[in-house]
Parts: sequence; C-alpha cells; structure tokens
Amino acid sequence: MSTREIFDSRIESALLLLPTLLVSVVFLYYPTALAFRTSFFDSSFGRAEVFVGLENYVGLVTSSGYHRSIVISVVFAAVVVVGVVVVSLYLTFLIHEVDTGQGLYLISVIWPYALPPAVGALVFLFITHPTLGVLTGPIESLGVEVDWFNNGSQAFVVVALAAIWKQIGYNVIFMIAAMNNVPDTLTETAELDGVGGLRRLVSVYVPIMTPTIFFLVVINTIYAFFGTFAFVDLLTSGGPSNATNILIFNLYQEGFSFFNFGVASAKSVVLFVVVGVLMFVQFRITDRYSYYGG
Amino acid sequence: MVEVLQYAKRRVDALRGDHEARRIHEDDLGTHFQLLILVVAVVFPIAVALAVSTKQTGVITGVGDLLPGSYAVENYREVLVDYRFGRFMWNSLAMSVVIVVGKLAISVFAAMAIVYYRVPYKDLVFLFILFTLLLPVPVRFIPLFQLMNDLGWSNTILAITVPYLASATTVFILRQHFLSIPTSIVETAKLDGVGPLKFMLFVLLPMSKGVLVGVSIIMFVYAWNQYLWPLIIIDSEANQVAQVGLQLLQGDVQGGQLSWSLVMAGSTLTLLPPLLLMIVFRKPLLETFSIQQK
Amino acid sequence: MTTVTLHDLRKEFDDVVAVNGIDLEIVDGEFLVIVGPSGCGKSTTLRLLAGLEDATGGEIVMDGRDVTAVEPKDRNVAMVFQNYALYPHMTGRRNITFGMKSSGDFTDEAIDRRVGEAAETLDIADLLDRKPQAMSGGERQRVALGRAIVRDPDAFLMDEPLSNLDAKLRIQMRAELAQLHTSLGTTTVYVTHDQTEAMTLGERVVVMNDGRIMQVDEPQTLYDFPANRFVAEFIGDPAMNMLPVDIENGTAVHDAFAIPLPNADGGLRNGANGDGDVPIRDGRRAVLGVRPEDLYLATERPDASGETLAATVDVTEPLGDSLLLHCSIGESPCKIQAKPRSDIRPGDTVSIAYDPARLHCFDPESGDAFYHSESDASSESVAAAADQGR
Amino acid sequence: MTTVTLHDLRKEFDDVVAVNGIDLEIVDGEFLVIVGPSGCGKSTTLRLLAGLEDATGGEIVMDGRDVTAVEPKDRNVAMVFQNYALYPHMTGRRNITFGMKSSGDFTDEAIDRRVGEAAETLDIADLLDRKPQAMSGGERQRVALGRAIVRDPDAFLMDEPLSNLDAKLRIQMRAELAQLHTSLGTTTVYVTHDQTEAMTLGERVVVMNDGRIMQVDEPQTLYDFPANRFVAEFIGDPAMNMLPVDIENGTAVHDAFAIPLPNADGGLRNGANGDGDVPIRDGRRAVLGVRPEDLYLATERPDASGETLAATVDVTEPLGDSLLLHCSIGESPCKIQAKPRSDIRPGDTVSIAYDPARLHCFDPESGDAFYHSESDASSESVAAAADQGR
Amino acid sequence: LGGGSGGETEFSPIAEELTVWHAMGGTNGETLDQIGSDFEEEAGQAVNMEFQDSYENVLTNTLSAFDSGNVSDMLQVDSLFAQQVLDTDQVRPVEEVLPDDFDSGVFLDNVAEFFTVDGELASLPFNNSNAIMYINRDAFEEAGLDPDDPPQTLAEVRSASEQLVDQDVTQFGITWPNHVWFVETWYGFEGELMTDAENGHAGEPSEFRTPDAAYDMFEWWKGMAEDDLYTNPGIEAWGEATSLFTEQESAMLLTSTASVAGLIADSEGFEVGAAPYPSISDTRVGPVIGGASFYVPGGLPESRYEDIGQLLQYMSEPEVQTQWHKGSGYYPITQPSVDSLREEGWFEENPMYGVALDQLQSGDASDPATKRALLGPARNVQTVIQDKSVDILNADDMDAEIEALKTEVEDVLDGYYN
Ligand SMILES: Nc1ncnc2c1ncn2[C@@H]1O[C@H](COP(=O)(O)OP(=O)(O)OP(=O)(O)O)[C@@H](O)[C@H]1O
Ligand SMILES: Nc1ncnc2c1ncn2[C@@H]1O[C@H](COP(=O)(O)OP(=O)(O)OP(=O)(O)O)[C@@H](O)[C@H]1O
Ligand SMILES: O=P(O)(O)OC[C@H](O)CO
Ligand SMILES: [Mg+2]
Ligand SMILES: [Mg+2]
Repeated sequence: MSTREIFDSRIESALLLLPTLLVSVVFLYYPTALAFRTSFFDSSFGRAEVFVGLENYVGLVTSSGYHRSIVISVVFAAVVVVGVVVVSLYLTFLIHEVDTGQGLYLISVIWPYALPPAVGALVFLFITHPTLGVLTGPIESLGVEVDWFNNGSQAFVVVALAAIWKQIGYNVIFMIAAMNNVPDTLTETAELDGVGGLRRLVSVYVPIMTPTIFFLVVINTIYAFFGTFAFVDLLTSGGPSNATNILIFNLYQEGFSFFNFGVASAKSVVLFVVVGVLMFVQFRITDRYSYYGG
Repeated sequence: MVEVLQYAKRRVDALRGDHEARRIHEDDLGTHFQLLILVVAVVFPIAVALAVSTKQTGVITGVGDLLPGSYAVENYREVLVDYRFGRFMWNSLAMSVVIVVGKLAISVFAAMAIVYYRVPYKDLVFLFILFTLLLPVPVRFIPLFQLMNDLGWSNTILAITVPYLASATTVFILRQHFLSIPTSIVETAKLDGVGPLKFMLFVLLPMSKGVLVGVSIIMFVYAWNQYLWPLIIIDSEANQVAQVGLQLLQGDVQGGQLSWSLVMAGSTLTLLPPLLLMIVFRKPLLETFSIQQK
Repeated sequence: MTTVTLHDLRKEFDDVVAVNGIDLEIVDGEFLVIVGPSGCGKSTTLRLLAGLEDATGGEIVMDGRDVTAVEPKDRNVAMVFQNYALYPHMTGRRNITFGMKSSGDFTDEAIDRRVGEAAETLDIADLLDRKPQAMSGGERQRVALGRAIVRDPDAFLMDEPLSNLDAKLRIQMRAELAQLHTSLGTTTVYVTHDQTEAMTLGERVVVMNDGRIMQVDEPQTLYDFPANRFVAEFIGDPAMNMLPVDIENGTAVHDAFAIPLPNADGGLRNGANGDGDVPIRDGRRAVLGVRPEDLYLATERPDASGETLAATVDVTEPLGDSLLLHCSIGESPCKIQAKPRSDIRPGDTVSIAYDPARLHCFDPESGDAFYHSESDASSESVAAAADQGR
Repeated sequence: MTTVTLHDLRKEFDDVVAVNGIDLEIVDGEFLVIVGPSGCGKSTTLRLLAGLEDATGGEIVMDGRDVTAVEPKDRNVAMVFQNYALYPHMTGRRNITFGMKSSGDFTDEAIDRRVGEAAETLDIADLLDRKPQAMSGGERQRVALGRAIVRDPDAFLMDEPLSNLDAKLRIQMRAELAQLHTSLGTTTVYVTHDQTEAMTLGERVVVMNDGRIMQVDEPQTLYDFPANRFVAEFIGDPAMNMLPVDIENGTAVHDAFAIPLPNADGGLRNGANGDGDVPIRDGRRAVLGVRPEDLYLATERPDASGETLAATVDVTEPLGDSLLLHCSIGESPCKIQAKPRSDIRPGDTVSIAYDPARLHCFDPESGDAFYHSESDASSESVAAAADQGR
Repeated sequence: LGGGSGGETEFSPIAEELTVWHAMGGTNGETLDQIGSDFEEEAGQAVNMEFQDSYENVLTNTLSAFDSGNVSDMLQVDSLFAQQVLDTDQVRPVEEVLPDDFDSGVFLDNVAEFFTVDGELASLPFNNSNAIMYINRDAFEEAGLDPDDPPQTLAEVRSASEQLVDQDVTQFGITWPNHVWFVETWYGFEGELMTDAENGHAGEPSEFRTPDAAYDMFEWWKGMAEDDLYTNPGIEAWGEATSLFTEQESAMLLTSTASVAGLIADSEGFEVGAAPYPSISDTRVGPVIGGASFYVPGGLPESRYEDIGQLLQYMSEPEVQTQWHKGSGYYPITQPSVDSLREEGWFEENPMYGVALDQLQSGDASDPATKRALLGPARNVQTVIQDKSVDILNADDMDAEIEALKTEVEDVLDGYYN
C-alpha cells in the first residue's frame, strides 16, 4: 500500500552497506574462496604447498570413515534441531499457559543459553561421567548401564542432549515473543471451542509461528553443525568408535591436530556443501508448508 | 497424579471459599508441575557446577554430594588471584563489547540501506549478507588463520573481533524490525524532509531501542561464548579469553590432577556476565523479537 | 432455550473497576445489544459471559445453572470477535470445523451437513476452500459467523463484529445479522459502540457507562424515554440538544424563550427513572432536552401550532435527506434538522417550532430524567428489569 | 493560495491500476472530500498529491507549477494519517516540532510561537509533554493535526483521519475539523470511505470508484442529482432503492405499479451525466431510483397527492428519528423511511406514496442517470469540471 | 600454507621477557613457576612461564606460532611429538644455544640418546617420566592381596583385579588414561618395535607392527573391559583416571611418574603405593621414555639466544633438577642430581620416587624397542591408536579391528611421508 523506501541516494546506500560488505568479503567470502583453493593442495605447517588436484577429495570420497562422519553429522543435526524445537516449543507453551511466575520460569529455562558451550560440556561430563557422574548412580539404578566412553549410541545421546539443552534458551527467547504475538482472540476462540492444550499448540500456535520456527530451524541447523564443537571436543573427542565424530570436529582435528590443511580445506568445502544443501531443502519444504504461502 | 491434583484444587477452593480470588484453572497445577520438573532438569547442571565450585577437590559422585562445601571463598580466590582468571574475563569482556558495538553499528547501517533506500539489487545484497550464515568460522578457519598472520593480527584483539563484525542475524532481525515500523511514520519523516542521518538518530534508533538491546544481549552471549576461534588464533596467555582460559584451571592434567572445583568456579564466573545481562534486560530480550514472513 | 441472568456482576482489574455491579436478565432467544462509549465495560461484560474473564463478584446463571466458575468450553456459547479471529493458516472450512472436531460431539457426517447448511445460510460456499488472507473483511466476518453457528451454541456473543468493515459493508452485514437471528432464534448478546447499530439490531438495548447499566429498554423506548441525560445524549445522531432552563409554573424558562411543559400539572411524572420519581417543582433548575428532528423551521410546517423560538444559524451541514443547522438560541448551542435543499445560510436568523410531545427534562446534577412530555406505559426502568431478574 | 490541478493522472502498481486517469481541479482554500469504496484509489490519489508515490502518467500542477516529479518535502503539503503516525518516543511537542526543525525554515522563536498557537487552536496544550501512548485516540489525532498545521502548509492531505476513533468521538472531531478549516482556510483534501463524513465535511465531494472519478459536486447536488447508479447508491444511508422498470409513455412501469415521470415529455433530460445525454425513449428498460425518505406511508401525509403503491413489510428497523421499513414491492426489495413510533409490523401490507420531484432513472447497462424528475441548474458534470481545469 | 624454509624466518618474540610455553599445571606448574622466578632473581632476566593446558595445545600453538611468526622463546614439547616439531625445520638445536661451557655429558644415557639428533642435542630434556603402576595398598590388603608384591604381568593384574572386584573392595581393578603412551610402553617392555625403521629412529617408517604380543595385550584389555575389571576413563583423560583411583573406584592405576607428588597429596583415606609397570609377558626389556623437553625456535633475534641459553643451563643444574624431581615426581635426568639424591638417601625414604628411575635404569637402553617412536604425524597416529583401541574393545571380531588399526596408521604414515 505504501512505501518505506524514502531515500534514493545510491552513494549513501553504498556507504551504509560498505562496512558490512567489506567485512563479509574480506573475512568471510575471501577466506572461503581460499579454503576452496587450498582444498586442491597438499599443505601443512612448514612445508611447501603442492598442487594435488582432486586428490584430497578423492581421499574423502573413498574414506568410509568420512562417509560415516557425514551421516552422523546429518543425523546429529536432525536430532538436535528436532529436539531443540520440540522441547522449546513445549516449554514455551507451558510458560505461555501459566499466569503466575512466567518471568521466573522464563529466566530459569533460558539461562543455559548464556552458558559457554565449553562450560556446558564440562558440566555435562560431570553429571553423566560413566563412573564419576552425579547422575550415573541414579540412572544405573533404573537398569541402564552408563557406558558412553565405550558405547557409541550412548555417547551420541549424551552429546545430543547437551547440545539440545544448551540451545533451548535461544529458541525460547524467540518463541515466547512469537507465541505472545498470536492474537489473544485466537486463543480465546480455541478456548471457547474447547480446543485444549497440545491441540491448540499444534494446530493453532505452531502454524502461526512458522516464520519464527523456520528462522530457528535455520539457526539451529547451523548451530548443530558448527556450534556443537565444544561438546564433542570436551566430552567424547569424536569417539567412541567415531560415533560422535561430526564433520566440524573431524575438520578441526584434520586441520589443527593433524595439520593437513589441504584435506581439512576439502572437508570445509564438503561441510559447506552439506549445510548448503540442507538449507536449500529446508527452504523448499518450508516454502511449501508455510501458511502464508497460500 | 490426576487425583492428587484434583485434591489439591479442592483444597485450594475450600481455602478460598468464594470467587473473590482468581479461579485457578484445572490445568494450571498440572502445567506448573510440568514446568517445575523441566525447570529443575534445565537448572540442575548449574546447581551441580555451583556445588562443585565450593568443594575442595570437587569430585562428586552422587546426588548426596551436592550440598555446598566450605571451600567457596578459597576456590574463587584461587581462580581469580592465582590463576589470574580476571585477566581472561577482562579480555573476553573487551572482545564482546567491541563485537557487540561494532556489529550493531554496521548492521544498523546495512539494514537501514536495505529497508529505507530505493536502490536496485538490494534484495541481492541482502541475500549476499544472509548467505554468510553458511560461512561460520569453522568453514574458513584455516585461511582465516593465514589471513590474520598476514595482517599481523594474530594474538591481538583485532583477530577475535573484526572477522565477527558482519552479522547476518543482526541485519536480518533489524530488517524485520524496521519493516514493522508503520510506513506512515516513515512517510511523515519523508514529507517533513527529514534527512537520513536525522532519521536514523531520532526516529529509527529510538524506535528500535528494545530490539537493539535484545540483539545486543544475543550478540554479547555469542561473542562471550566464542571458543574455537580464540583457541586457534590466540596463543599468548595475556590475550587469552575466558572460554579458553577455563582449561588452564584444570590443573596438571598430565600429572593426573584434575581440579574440578576450580574449573567449576571459573565456569560460574564465566557464566555471570551474560547471565546478569539476560536478567537485567529480560524484558527487551523476551518481548521484542518477532519474525514475520519476508 | 437459554435465559441468562447476571446478579450484581463485578469485574475489577488491578486498579480499574471495569464492571461495577450489573444486574441483567437476558431472555431466551432475544437479540440484546450492549452499547456505550469506549472503556465503559461492554467487552468485559461479554467476556464474563463467555467465561474468558473470571468474575470478581456476583454470579452468572444460565438456565438456572450457576456457571460463574464454569470453563468457557462448558458454557456452550460462541463468540464472534471484532477482528474475526480466524485461524490464518486454515481454510474457511477448516476454520469452521476445527472447533467442532475438538468438542467431539459431532460425527463427521453431522459436521459436513452443518457446514453445508451454514454455508448456504451465509452464502459462503465459495469461501470454504480459501484462506482468510484471500477473503475481504466482510467475507472473513461471514466465515467467523459460520464458525459460530455450526456449533449450535446456546448463545452468540458478539463483540463489535462489524467495526472493522467499511461503512457500506457494515450496513449490509447488519441486515444479514438481523436476518440470521430471525432464522436461528438463538439468544444473542451483541456489543457495539455505535448507537445506530444498537438501535437497528437490538430487540432490547443495554446502555452502559462507567461499568454500570444506565438503561435497558427497547430501542424506540430508549430513544423516546431516556432514563437520564447520558442515555439521551448517547442515543440519537445528531445528539439531543440540552438547554439549561428554570422550571416556573409548569413552564421551562430559558434566557431566550419560555416553553410550557404539557401535562406538567400533575407535579410528578412517571419518568423512566427507576430510583424513585422526581417532582417537577417550580423554581427548580433543569436541563431541557429536545432532539434536533423535533425542532423545525416554523416556515416548513406553517400548520403547526405552538410557540416559536428565535435562533441564529452558525453552520449548515447538508446530510442529503436533511439539512442540519447548527444554531444558537440565546447563548445555548442547538442543532436543528431542517428539510434538505432549504435555502438557509450561516448568519440567518430563523424562527423555530418544536414538537411539544417530545420534550424532556433532566436534573442538572444527577442527570436523571424527571419529565417526558409524553408518557409511555411500556417503558421499563432499570430497577424494574433488575427486579424481574431476581 | 493554492490551486491544484490533476491532468489525466494515472498510477499503476505491478498489475493493478490504482488510479486510472483522473482530471480534477482543487480550488484554493476549498475542503475537498474524496469518497469511495475500499480499494477505489482514494489513498493512492492523495499519496500522488503528496509525492509519496510517483505518477505513472499525467501531471500534477500546483499554482501553475508542475510538481509531478518534485520531492514531497518541496511540495509544502502536510499529511494526516489514519493511524496518526506519531513518533511513539517523542512527546507531543517534539512530535510537532520535529519536522519543522528539519525543514530549517523556522527560527526557534517562530517554532515556539506556532506551537503555542496550534496548541491553543486545537486545545492540546496539556498534551505537549505527554508521549503518544499516554494519549487517547482523539488526543493523538489532535496532536497529529497540530503537527500538520504548524508548518503552515499550502495544503492539508488527510487520509481517513477519523476512522480509528469511536462513533461519538468521530462526530465530535468532525465538527472540530470543519471549524479548523473555517478558521485556517487552507486547501484541504480529505479521504474517507464514509459518505456521511463526506457529505458533512466536503465543500465539494469527489466520488471515486475503480480508480476513476464518478462525480464531483457539492454534497447536496451529489445527493439530489447523482450522475450514475454508483453515486446514487453510494451516497445516502439507507441507500437509494433501485427498481427495474420499463419506460412506456413517459411512465415507469413495474410489475407492481406504474408511475408517471413528471417533465418526461421533453424526451431528453439535462441529467448529470457528462458523457452526453441519454434519450428517454419509450419502451426502453431502466432502473428507477427513489430514496427511502422520498417514499412514505400514504397515511402519514393524507394531503399528499399522486399515486400510491402497495408494499409488504418484511422487517422494521427503528432508527429513533424514523422507522425504516424493509418492504417488497412486487418482487423488488425496497426501503421506506416511515415516521418513528408507527405501529407497523412485519407482514403488514402498506400503501406507499412518493415524492414525484425525487425520481431518478438510470440506464440498466451503463448505470448512467438519464432522468431526474427535478432539474438542477447548478449541477456540474464531471466533464464540465474537467473542462474548467484545462 | 607453508611457513617459509629453514631457520631464515624472522620470528618476533611475544614479549620483552623470556616466554616459556609449557604444559605443567597444578603443583608441577607451581614448581616450574618457582624455578622461573628463582632464575629471574639469580640472572636478572625476567621469565614468563605460560601454562598452555596440555602437550597437545603446546604442540598446536607451537606450530601455529611458527606460522604467524610470534613465537615463545622455549617450547615444552612432549617426547611423543619430537619428530613433528623437528620436521618443521624451525627449531635451533639447543646444543647451539647452550653456553659453550655446558657439559652435555651430564644427562643420563637413555635420556640423552633420545633427544640427540645427528649428534647434537636437539632439545633440552627436562621433565622425563615413565609409566608406572600405582596401587591402593589398603584395598589390596582388604582383598587379601599383598601390597608389597604387586602384579607384574597383565595376567597377574587380571587375577588381582578379579579378587578386588569379587570381594567388593573396589568397583574396578585397574584403569589408565586412553593414551598411546601406555600401548607404547607395553611394546617396549615386550621388546617389540611399533614401526619399522627402528620406531622412526633409522629412517622414515611405513609399517605399523602388530606382533602376537600386541594381540595378547588387546585381548587382555578387552577381556578386562568386558568383565568390568577395567574402566575406561576416556581419551587422554589423565585427570579422570587419577580421580577414579583417588576416589577408590579402582585399586590400580597406570600413569606417569609425574603424578607421584600429586597422588601422595590427594590420596586421602588410603595409602598409595607405586610399582613397576606390568608387562604383557615375563619379558621385560624396558620402558619407553615419556615427558617432554624444551625446544628453542630458530630465527629469533640473535640477542635473545644468550639469555635462553642461560635459562636452559640453569634448568639442568643439579639443584634445580633435584627441586623439580621432589616437587613433581619426574625423575632426575642428570647424573649429578641422581647422585646427590642418592647421597641424601631420598629414594630410601621415598621409595615411590625411585620406582621410575629404577625401571628406567634396569631397562635395556640399547634395544631400539625402548626408544620412543619418532613419527612425523605423531599426533595423528596417536589419535588413531587411541580411537581404534576403543573400537577393539567393542569389536566382535577383534582381529579385524587390529588389522584396521594397522591399515589406518599406515595410511597416515603414507600420507605424511609420500
Ligand atoms: N485485561 C485488562 N487489564 C486491565 N484493565 C482492563 C483489562 N481489560 C479491560 N480493562 C479496563 O476495563 C475497562 C473496561 O474495558 P472494556 O474493554 O470492557 O471496555 P469496552 O466498553 O469494551 O471499550 P471499547 O469500546 O473500547 O472496546 C477499561 O477501562 C479498560 O481499560
Ligand atoms: N503499493 C502498492 N502495491 C500494489 N498495489 C497497491 C499498492 N497500493 C495500493 N495498491 C492497490 O491499488 C488499489 C487502490 O488502493 P488505495 O489504497 O488507493 O485504495 P483506497 O481507496 O484508499 O482504499 P481503502 O479505503 O481500503 O483505504 C487497490 O487495489 C490496492 O490494492
Ligand atoms: O605426563 P607426562 O609428562 O609424564 O608425559 C607422558 C607422555 O609423554 C605423553 O605422551
Ligand atoms: Mg470492547
Ligand atoms: Mg486508503
């Protein structure tokens, strides 16, 4: 109906965009391009670069360990993203439903977000350490043997739990705003119709919150792929039996433990492609299901 | 369970005796109950960390050990004085403040150009900025590391701040917010011939206070929690940040000494600044983020 | 089916008394309109009825059952909101069926049949597969109505359902609502701040102010026998003229005129004021109320008898079907509805006749009406209504 | 000071033609109202005037200067928006002065003086130190007006400035706006979708539909001599009745009645239709338009001469000052404005008289009016206005 | 990337004062700090001892510092990574840095030999260690075991563990950090080379050897894990392993002599004892060396080398070595300090401090198997062995996993050398 584009000086707009674009190009795009270049070289500290063509990629293509790492990363991301969104939604919903103590509940559930991942990891180690953990005893008394230093699936679960736990706060911050934005009259209509609890959440709030949820899915995906490094590094170092060797850790190890920069760069490129493809798929799916779409 | 709740409700009703006070909905108690369980689950880890930070050696192996110990003062003193952890915190603070202020400034510029200027290709520019979401440090840390060395920035605050300044998330959120400012207000400014600088300073920024504060908190937490990149690029102790510095509290790892209590004391200290910010600014943090389509 | 009784209903928010002790009986099947200025507590009253707010005091009885503490969903009422409150992500059909499906009281066939019927009644068959954003305001409101009627509720509660529509559409939808009520016969409580809407839709109209009921009556009664100055000025557009007078010898004496009050000899009038009648004492100060259409240019009706007053025209407003003259009678501003196309200009002095059967007197302090020149047997007072309710 | 002329003004958005070739002359100092249904292009026209949209074609001339491509701030117009558009973080005073300070044309003293004057005019002195959120809707709108008038613009442009207010407040603010215009005399273009607002406020009223101007005239002329069916139905509440008839022998013949058309013998009428007059041929089909208030119960005016028609009453709507009867004449629905308090019930058959001077005929296809039973010399046609403009 | 060739690179020092990057935390770190400030007082040269968390971090920071050009003056590199650092060509042999009057003959033979490259002392040995076994004497007694006759072979460890666990004395018999050093030590005692080319001391290695003894070792390890006699504290989890021991979850602990001082301090509530490392079989050729030495970067401003040389010399003085040994548990590495300790009767009074030294000196230093592997991609090989060990523990087909371990290590070697 009307327009916000009230200025039209190209020079001004260019000047305004310059800092962001400059930083993006110099520190984001340019290094990414360099990484792409390095991926065709054999490169390490103190040694001359040697062009090796696709050799680094060939190595990745033929490495079953790396394939596994890709699969693990994707599954891990899926578990983390779904877990975070579901738990956060439910929590947000519960908080939205109560009238008293909202503020207190909110702060109590979002604080882990303020906690540095490294600390989060240490605390989790403390709690679930297979022999020394605070909760190990109680859990084992339920008949589950806590053994995630040896048991891959358990390690995966522990790392995923820690990662989910840490990210809930960020999601709740956005979700509570979105849920509060749902017009009261919709809630009241549902209430009058006797549309209760979960059904209201799933059938009314969630669809209306799709833009926020989509935003969070994107952010959470990036988090799952890149932001969970500390958990793997400090909890499992990718083990046991590579069960938690997600791409980012794999890449870090290749680059900064083994100093194989060429291979590491190739892994960066693969990681970038994997995340890019997933994002693309997500955009397509949400485009289809977002209620605004038609 | 249900019976207990119903009983509790009857008791409450009986105590109230009339309609004077607010009617507590049937589901309220259940909701509070669920919330309490979830809150305990979320808060438990930090409770453990806190308890540990007050112990002598800090090994806790069961729920029974969770009572606070008597070494709190001693441990925190040791961390702050002997390990000069304050120094790391200070470095973290400097880094975070520079990142937050820098990000905000240049993102406001960019978002303003994108929303309020009628210039060609700005959607493309926005996409170009958004795309950097896919290029987090891990994808490019090897060349970035090299770039820092070439610039002579390694071990300086520049290395841990400048590359972070471009912020897709901030630009995205600010753009969302700018789009929610009624066009008629913007057009009034245009009719009055308010120039871009004046518009930004006197209209846009004051009307964005909440979002700016909210984004600042999120960005602060993000910056404060950086771990991987400082780990790589900062190797002199004097410039190290708290997240990485935490590891130094572990004590003589090679020698088998693991001073959990010090690590947890450090962790608690590290948590404080972002947590305080979140508590103080919880209103803008929880109320201002709305993500709409487009 | 449904009679609703409110006993001394109260609702306080932290520091505001939104509803300040309301007694009201809503008769089965009637179309009751609640009207009043912004903030007078109309919505709150409606929401108390729906169960969306918890009463601070008093009780709500539906068909003999105390529902004051009953959950909204168990009251079997349907609400229609000003902003339609359609679920934006659902098609028209799904919007309509969504609530029904929750209640579980309907089989799939029953649902289909009812949606079909509602769609026919409201003429929305072609909206069923569209989402709200692809509907106009009127269409959305119609779907919202559809959603309300399919559930066959005991009562419809409507909160300014037409305010978001533009003028023409509002009039059209008003007619449709009236028709709908005629055909369904469901008890309806309708909130509006628009007195025209109240008059045309309501079988009875409740006028509220400041959390209190000012008067409950049939529209024309309200118009002709306002219980107090508030109602008199609120109902009717342009509003009733209010002229300060002294009552002397059964005559209303103004600076610029003196009008005899017919039938004033009895000394006491059976006015619409329920708190006990007020004597027309001589010498008392009063406010004389007379509606713009009960004043007319003496030249327009040469046959009409009675006094005429002299007035100066300040502004003329053509309304199409009439010409509204903003005049001064002495010091007092006064509006007069003249015939359209009259050749009157600001500055003219005109001679004004009045309808002696349409004079009202109000107490200048309390605002209560103590005199209407024509008596009306059917006029129910607030107190009377309240009494019935008990 | 300011005459504004629009020549063949057009505005297209991607696939919508919002303004479709408008010619209009706005006279210095006049209060011009643009009215029309939602989406007809009113706001777009106003925004073109303000310079907030760039015209796709045509030109805008202010006092002889072509301003079509001039920046908004250099047009010296002030705009008042429906949602007030106050800066939420500024006090009333700062809201008012902020724009002035930008323009740099005013000294600090001048600003203070002007704010003082505006505050007095609008009675907002005590709002100056409050922020918008501490003001009511009416107060906000008043501050927004203050902001517009302090700059002493050549023209005020107002886009539905009263739509967000409640009914009573809207009427009050309407009067204040009229007063303000009288005292300032600034050229004002006012957009509304409410025909009552248009009639009461406008010195001239532009009726728009579908991006085109339907008619430009003084309010009463618009009411009495609508140029086409659209205007006839849009202006007037309740809307004009439209009955399908055949013209035979200077008589309008309906299934249920036959009414002679006075003065129809000339064969051609100088109607309000600018595209050339349309002959009243015998045997042609037409739509007979007659306003509800020009129909009345034969019993109400026993002295009135002429035909009467038989109608069945479907619904009665008490409007207070009248009783609106929804009737059927034969198959055709028809509204009649009867006296209030009439004792008529749905189902009654009534005998209806009409005012022979107030009959209108429209072409069933084009909708153009080709006959008004009374001629009006002052009626300006759209084309005539446009011609003047050139 | 590539950081330039040889010692020509101009490095800039991190600070005016001498900076030493080390991996000694806790009490060991305090002792090192003390040595630094003593030197400062004596030589008037400021020293900044910077703790870098772990050997792995020192390695990473060292290599990246070589790349960025801001390097510390001394780097404490784990013997495990010796080759990896040497391969950068960015270090100057300490022999060239030490004052001319320094007598490099003072080092114990087994020690000096490891750190000498091409006849020159490449780095200054300082904190050297063996892996030894600690036992919980009280637990042993409670289980009816003789703490003065601790297990000497893996089989004996197993039976002792069974006894401890069966009698509910402790939850586990034994634990040790999942670190390659322990595997290396087992190879060494068995007299088996881990790689060809004499563990890398005689050329570029390409083969990872898996002799029968390795199978025996893994089979024992796996069995211990399956029967809950052993608990895995995690990869490179030095601290957790020690905690398990001090918390009396496990009655035996394999770890470095470096822990002697700390363990004595932390073992509240029970008496700790030290014993030689248990061997796979009765064969006991000798342990591999552990711990670290100080490297000096090449290409620093020449003026600094004199000060660095002074500090290096100071650190190998007998008093300092003695102070270091007592404060940590690392054995003394110069003959004079060993002599003075013996004179003092220190080892009789503190038998735990002598275990490692005895173990070292009773080993056959001439057997190449006791020389710790010198591998260019050491960190990578280390990770593979540690990760794969867990796989082997969990495997249904252990032999196949051992094969896989072999292949993977050889792939890494191949990738590095070819
Ligand atoms: N949830 C609430 N909290 C606090 N005060 C409230 C709340 N809801 C309503 N009020 C106050 O109660 C009074 C009555 O409000 P209500 O909404 O019933 O008025 P209304 O007659 O519907 O007005 P409107 O015509 O503007 O809708 C007002 O003063 C309002 O500010
Ligand atoms: N920026 C725009 N982009 C696309 N179409 C537009 C835009 N602005 C207006 N339109 C379209 O132009 C037409 C005229 O719009 P305009 O806002 O002028 O109508 P209006 O008469 O003011 O209606 P209302 O009474 O609803 O305000 C409408 O169909 C509208 O959808
Ligand atoms: O813990 P330390 O210092 O004895 O070192 C042990 C080994 O060298 C680790 O590789
Ligand atoms: Mg309301
Ligand atoms: Mg508009």
